[in-house]
Amino acid sequence: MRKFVIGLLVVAFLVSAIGVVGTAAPAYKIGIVTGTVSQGEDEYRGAEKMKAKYGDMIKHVIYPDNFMQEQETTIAQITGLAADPDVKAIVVNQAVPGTVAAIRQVREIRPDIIFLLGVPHEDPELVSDTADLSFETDQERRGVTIVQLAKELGAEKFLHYSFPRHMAMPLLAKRADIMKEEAERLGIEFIFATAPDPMGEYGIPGAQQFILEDVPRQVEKYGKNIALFSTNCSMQEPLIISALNTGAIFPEQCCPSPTHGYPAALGLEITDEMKGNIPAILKAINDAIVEKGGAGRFATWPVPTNYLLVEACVEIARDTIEGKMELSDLDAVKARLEAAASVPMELRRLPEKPDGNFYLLTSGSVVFGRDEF
Amino acid sequence: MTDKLKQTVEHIGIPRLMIAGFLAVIFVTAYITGMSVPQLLSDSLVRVGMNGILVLAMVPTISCGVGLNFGLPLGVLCGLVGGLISMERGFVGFPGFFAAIAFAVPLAVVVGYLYSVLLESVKGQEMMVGTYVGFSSVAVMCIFWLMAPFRNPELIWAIGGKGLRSTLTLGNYYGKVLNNFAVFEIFGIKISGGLIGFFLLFCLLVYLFFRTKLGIAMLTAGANPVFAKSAGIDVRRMKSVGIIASTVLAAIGIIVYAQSYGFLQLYMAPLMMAFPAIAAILIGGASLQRATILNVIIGTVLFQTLLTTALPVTSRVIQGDISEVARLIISNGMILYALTRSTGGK
Amino acid sequence: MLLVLPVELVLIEGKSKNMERARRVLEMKGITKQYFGNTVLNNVSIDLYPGEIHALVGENGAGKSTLMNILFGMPVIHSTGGFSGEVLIDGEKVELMSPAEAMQAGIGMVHQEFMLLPGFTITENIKLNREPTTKNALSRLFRSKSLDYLDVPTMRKDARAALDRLDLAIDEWAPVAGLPVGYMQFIEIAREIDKKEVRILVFDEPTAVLTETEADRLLESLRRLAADGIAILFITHRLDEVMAVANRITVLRDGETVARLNRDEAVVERIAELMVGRKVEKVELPPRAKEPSDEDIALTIDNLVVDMPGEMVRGLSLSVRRGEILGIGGLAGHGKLGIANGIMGLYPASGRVSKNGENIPLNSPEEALSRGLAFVSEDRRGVGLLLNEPIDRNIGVTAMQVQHKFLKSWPHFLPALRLEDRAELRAYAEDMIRKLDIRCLGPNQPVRSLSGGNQQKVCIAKALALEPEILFVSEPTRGIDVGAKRLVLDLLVRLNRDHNVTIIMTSSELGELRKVCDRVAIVYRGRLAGILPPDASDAEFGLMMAGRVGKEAV
Amino acid sequence: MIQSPEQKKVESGRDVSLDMRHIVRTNGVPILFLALSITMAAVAGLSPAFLMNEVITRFARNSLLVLSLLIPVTAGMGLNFSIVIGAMSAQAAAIAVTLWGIKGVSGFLTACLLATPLAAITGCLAGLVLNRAKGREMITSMILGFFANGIYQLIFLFLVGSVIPFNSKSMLLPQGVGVRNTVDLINIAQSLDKIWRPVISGVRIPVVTVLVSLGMCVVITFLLRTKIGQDLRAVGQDMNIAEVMGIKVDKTRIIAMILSTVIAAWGQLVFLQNIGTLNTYNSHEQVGMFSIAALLVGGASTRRATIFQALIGVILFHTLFVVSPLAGQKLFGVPQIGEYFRVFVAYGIIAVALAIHAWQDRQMRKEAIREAVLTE
Repeated sequence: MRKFVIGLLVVAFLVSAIGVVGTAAPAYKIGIVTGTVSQGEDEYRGAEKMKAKYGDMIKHVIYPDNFMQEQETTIAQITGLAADPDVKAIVVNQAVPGTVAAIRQVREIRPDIIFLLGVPHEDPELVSDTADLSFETDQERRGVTIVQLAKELGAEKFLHYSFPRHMAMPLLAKRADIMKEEAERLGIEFIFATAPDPMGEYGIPGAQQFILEDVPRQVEKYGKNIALFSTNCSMQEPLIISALNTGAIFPEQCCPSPTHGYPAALGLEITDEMKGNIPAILKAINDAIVEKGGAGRFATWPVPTNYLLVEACVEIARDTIEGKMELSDLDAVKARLEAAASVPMELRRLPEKPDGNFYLLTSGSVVFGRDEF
Repeated sequence: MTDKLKQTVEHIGIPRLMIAGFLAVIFVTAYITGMSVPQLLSDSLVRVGMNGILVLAMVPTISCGVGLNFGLPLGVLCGLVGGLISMERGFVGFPGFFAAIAFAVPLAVVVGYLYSVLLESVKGQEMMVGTYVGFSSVAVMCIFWLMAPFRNPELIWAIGGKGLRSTLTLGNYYGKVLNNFAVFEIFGIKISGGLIGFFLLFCLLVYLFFRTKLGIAMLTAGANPVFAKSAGIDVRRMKSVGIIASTVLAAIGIIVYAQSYGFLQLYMAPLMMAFPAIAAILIGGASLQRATILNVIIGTVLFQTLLTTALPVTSRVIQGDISEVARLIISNGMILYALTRSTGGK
Repeated sequence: MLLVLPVELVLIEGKSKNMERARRVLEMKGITKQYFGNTVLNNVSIDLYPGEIHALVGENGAGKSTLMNILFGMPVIHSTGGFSGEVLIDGEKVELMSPAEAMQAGIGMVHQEFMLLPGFTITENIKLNREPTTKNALSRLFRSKSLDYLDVPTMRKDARAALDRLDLAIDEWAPVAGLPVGYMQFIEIAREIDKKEVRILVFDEPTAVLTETEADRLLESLRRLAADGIAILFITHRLDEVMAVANRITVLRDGETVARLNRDEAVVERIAELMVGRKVEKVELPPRAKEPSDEDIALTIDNLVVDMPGEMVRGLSLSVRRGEILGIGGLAGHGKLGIANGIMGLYPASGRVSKNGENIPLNSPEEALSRGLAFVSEDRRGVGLLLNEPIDRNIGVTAMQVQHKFLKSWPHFLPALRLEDRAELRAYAEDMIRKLDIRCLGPNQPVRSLSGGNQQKVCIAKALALEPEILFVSEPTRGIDVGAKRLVLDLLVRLNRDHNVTIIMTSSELGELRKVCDRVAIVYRGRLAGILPPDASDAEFGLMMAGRVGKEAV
Repeated sequence: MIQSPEQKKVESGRDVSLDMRHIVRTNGVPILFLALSITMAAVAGLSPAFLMNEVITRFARNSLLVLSLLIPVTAGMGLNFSIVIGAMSAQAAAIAVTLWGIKGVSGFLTACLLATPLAAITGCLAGLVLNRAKGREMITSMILGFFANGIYQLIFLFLVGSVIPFNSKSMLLPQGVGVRNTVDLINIAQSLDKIWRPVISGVRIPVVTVLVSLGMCVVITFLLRTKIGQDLRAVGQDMNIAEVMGIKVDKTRIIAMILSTVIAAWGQLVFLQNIGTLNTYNSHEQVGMFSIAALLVGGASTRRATIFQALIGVILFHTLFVVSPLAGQKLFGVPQIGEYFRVFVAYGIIAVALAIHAWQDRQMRKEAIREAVLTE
């Protein structure tokens, strides 16, 4: 009897839910999926910018902070967007694990939706087969360019921090191998160091603390002309601080962007006129680095990659839906990317899938205390 | 005399002997591979100093009979709020550090009291409920960090210009104030008198507390609630006091941790804060019913030294990084060992 | 209370004569058992006929439980060196090494504490772990009896039959949780008689927790079972019940059989005398300057009600003379232990207690302690001591909490944060160790490692640290060896004489009460049955404990 | 619990005749979450077809995992956080099947066959550990899960490819040791769901998967009606009494753990075939957490849980999970706050449910005492 009453209530609820719902719509919508700011501010703000620009046309949802464990939620968020018949394109940045599964599920009911991914975490070949278009910084190229930049900045050694979970990602593992090769070619000693996994049970603080302790040790051992690099986002702040304190070289973050790591590490003051103003932020970082004696040893890309990727993806999605371009048109894609970035970009396809739309991008670097801001 | 000897052996215990042995192997390896042993020891001491008070926060709850404080994130969050207010107000250096504590402690007292009221109503499930209360309060605070009316331009996000950054640099405020205070060197080992002294000071304070009338009442309530009742002690109140004390220590602990670390970590960072502290005190030989300051010191030293040295040393010797996984297995294995060993507790 | 003997008793008596000729179903011959050198049973024999109710009576510690433990092959017997003597069932010698073997041999036991699962139905409890099952496809496939279905209809049928034998009309599928205590007792019995092989049933104080009507029904069932041919061994304190149902009565005292009576030879007075009677070596107690009298009352208890499970006090009134040692006696379960526990605030209590005319608020240990009352609990290890803490902490902590003793004097305004004065406490503990002759390694020794007698002395020292005017002592000699018993009793007398402490001593051992007390109050069913001088006759004590005399014997 | 006609009669006569107060009191938790779900669904404004689809998919995907918790609760061991061990066994089996390239339903069944002995052995070990931590099973099983996770990582990151032979380059990391972080389970993806999946008014129902879950309900019901089921329940109520009555308590508890772990392993396989990809090092981590949350939302306590509560719990919990991020987003106007709100709800659910149950237990005990005093 009691069970019956509860059962009845559940049914009543589901029926009432049907009654409650009902949506009016513009011509079409684009869904954006990003993490929270604590996972990375760039992509979140990119989505906010698009929301501000296009208003109701954009539906912005979030994947969980501990996306590694909560795949189901990521999938639900993506399929949730696809459930809206007006949604014609979905942008996922970063494309965390679960995205491929979600796309497959959506395809079964909504084959018309196009998926544009930024920074996919899953196997590139798998992603290339599933998504309509993917962007990733060109890890293999960066394997070469970062080491070259380090050399240019005066590095004699190259230190690469990572941990098992990241080295279980084929692209990152491959990049490390390429870096090693390139370093050897340039006569630089390549050092691979293991750090604790920030997704492990002692979390981000444990990983960051390790970096703070380990960098002085390494600098003492190998000397100041050592370039520091880490595959993990949360390690960038301690890495930058340690590099500044010890006088080491920091050629590029894992995800190249002026807003990634630098503002927090430098304790940058964000005044009202600086908000979202990339050139102003770059200049402020430059001033801070120079002031702290890091001139000519720190560099990054002039654009926040994930920030601009969201914008580029949305524009590409719009133009594709409206029939103004083809996703496989590399030049058209590049044009929109450069428009969003307002700096020149290099773009190529994933070598393993020359006929897929998995694009790899690289940008030039700016060196603080050397270039003009 | 033999009794004493037996007692000492029992005090040290097999797990501690094992870890100490493992550490010895690590240091020998470090020496052979040409790593700077004094440097490793200095780093370990910093870790001990920065984590010690968080471990110490376990003592009051164990002593008053509530068990391990899985709700430690509550106190940590109070500490973070205190630390933030101090930054927002622009306090710098030692005043900033003490202002952070001054803001955090009253908050921790209130939160600790409310937490104790909750735990009182879920007697027998304290550890489970504590774990989840800790988790969910972290999520609530995530919303707070995003919405909180902090205006200091050094604290807010770069592009959005609102909400608190996930990592706040303390360098310009009270970063390392303790670490850089009264630093001296013995045999090449750099020791921060400020940091270690502060930790030992708190050990002493807690030790003295358990020698006061109130502290003894709390110990009694934890050791045997019926005895305590018959001695005119209000057992419920003692539990309250113990939980409040633990929360306050956690709040102070995270501020010490943060100043040493150089950052305030917001958002999901406090989620798992309780686990290393719990592992440390259990490794130190505490049980679910009884914990002493000595357990805290031994546990913190062993556990943090293990964490600090195992990774850099082993990654020199073996390619790959089995040490990261080994650490996972050892620390959880220790907690498991403690849970399956301590008898009599219901 | 007057006892009306049922008519059919005569019939049973008639039968008992015939039974003499029947085969004995159980014989225990010459049973002797020692625990660590203490003889607890000495050459005890008992036998049982089918259809007989044999009552086994005796004070606490007379050896009843040990005898039953032997009968049930309890591990505790074999792990402590076994016993001598033999057990025969149906005339054949058996060696029962475990309860399971005893069960197989046809011995059933109705436990004192209920072995019932509250979430199960009556049927499920009756058939617990003896469920009839039926095979199904899976159980055949895996050849596992574990996967057999429960045969619920058969279970219910069996349970119904067992309940019917007890004339219990309750629904056999009702859950046990929420049943009145009396029913639970019957379900325990039903479980035993449902075992087809059971021929001997042991009832261990079955009526202790029952109301009078429930007890009457239980006795009724006992007769019914006996009439079915089951031999019943009935252990109890309540002599009226013995008189009501028993065919034969065996009286144990100090581990020896003191008497075996047939129903027709027995009178309550005689049994009571046999139970408690022992040569009381009357020691001359030191005299006092001024003997206590009713003129000078230290403590007045008026209509005290204490909700202490198993030891309920139901409206007791009593006056305690200043400077006396007042004994409180009575059989287990009648509430003698509840008095001190209630007054000291350990169990919910109501009524009026006043010391020197000043009212003592109940339900607060702190109030009682701070008014000069102290208590040595009967539950030494549970309530009395912090087993893992050292002796000095145990002795000092109560006085420290209640009277701020053993504390440094600073800070004045915040006594809660005053530091413990280790030196003072240590000195006091050492003084106590010397005065009470506590055998230990020093004040630092954890009390867990002390012997029972020395632990008891620590408990007394703890109470003395409070410098009480009135001291409650419950079961001061329980579980300690003979030598230590004397020391503890001497200590109490010395306290009383030298320090003029009024002592209220509760004990199950009437002998020790009579040895040291000025007066002995007997509690029956939660109320005062009467007060006797220590030199009153055994019969008087026995009768009063059995509730057979009215109040105001003194 | 087995019910007889009389029992039902007693119940309906006494307290179930639509006595709303009684219903609210005994089902406080599910009713609270039902109300929460309705409110949030209203706020979130999702399309009903989507909501139904999502809830049914999640029901099919998760109900087996939640059901795996029932037996340990029955045996008095509380909520078994160590079902993650079962999930790990399942993942090992899924990796093996992918390696061997067995496709479709037969691949799924092979994985089940393979996972069963693995889960039985690990479950037995877990039972042995928990027998040494009586009274603290829950927190111990949680830590046991963390510990097992370490062992799992050791095996799949370091031993596979080095000690354990493994001949698929595409699943291994570039350096040849350790499994990649994502494994594409294309062979068994949706193998069960795809068998028959009719669309009824826009809602796709994976009939076979749902039937598997319901089948498990039947199996559990069957188990609880057998002799072993009776033993489990007896041990669950009072270990000491059960021991005195001759039930082998430790053995029974180990059996409970084995059953739970094996069902959890099957549950994880159902989950994985639905998702279609395996997150090698993380898919299992939250299995215990979420399953337990679902069971608690259904009104179960740490001492009592029924099949009905498990099923209702899955529906309510996942409805809440689907609607709460959007509801949070709408309420606060900021997407990421919605996400944190959801996390708060997920963890808060368990804390609140545990608190309500502990409180109810105390109330009941108080009442029992009061009654006992009154009858005196």
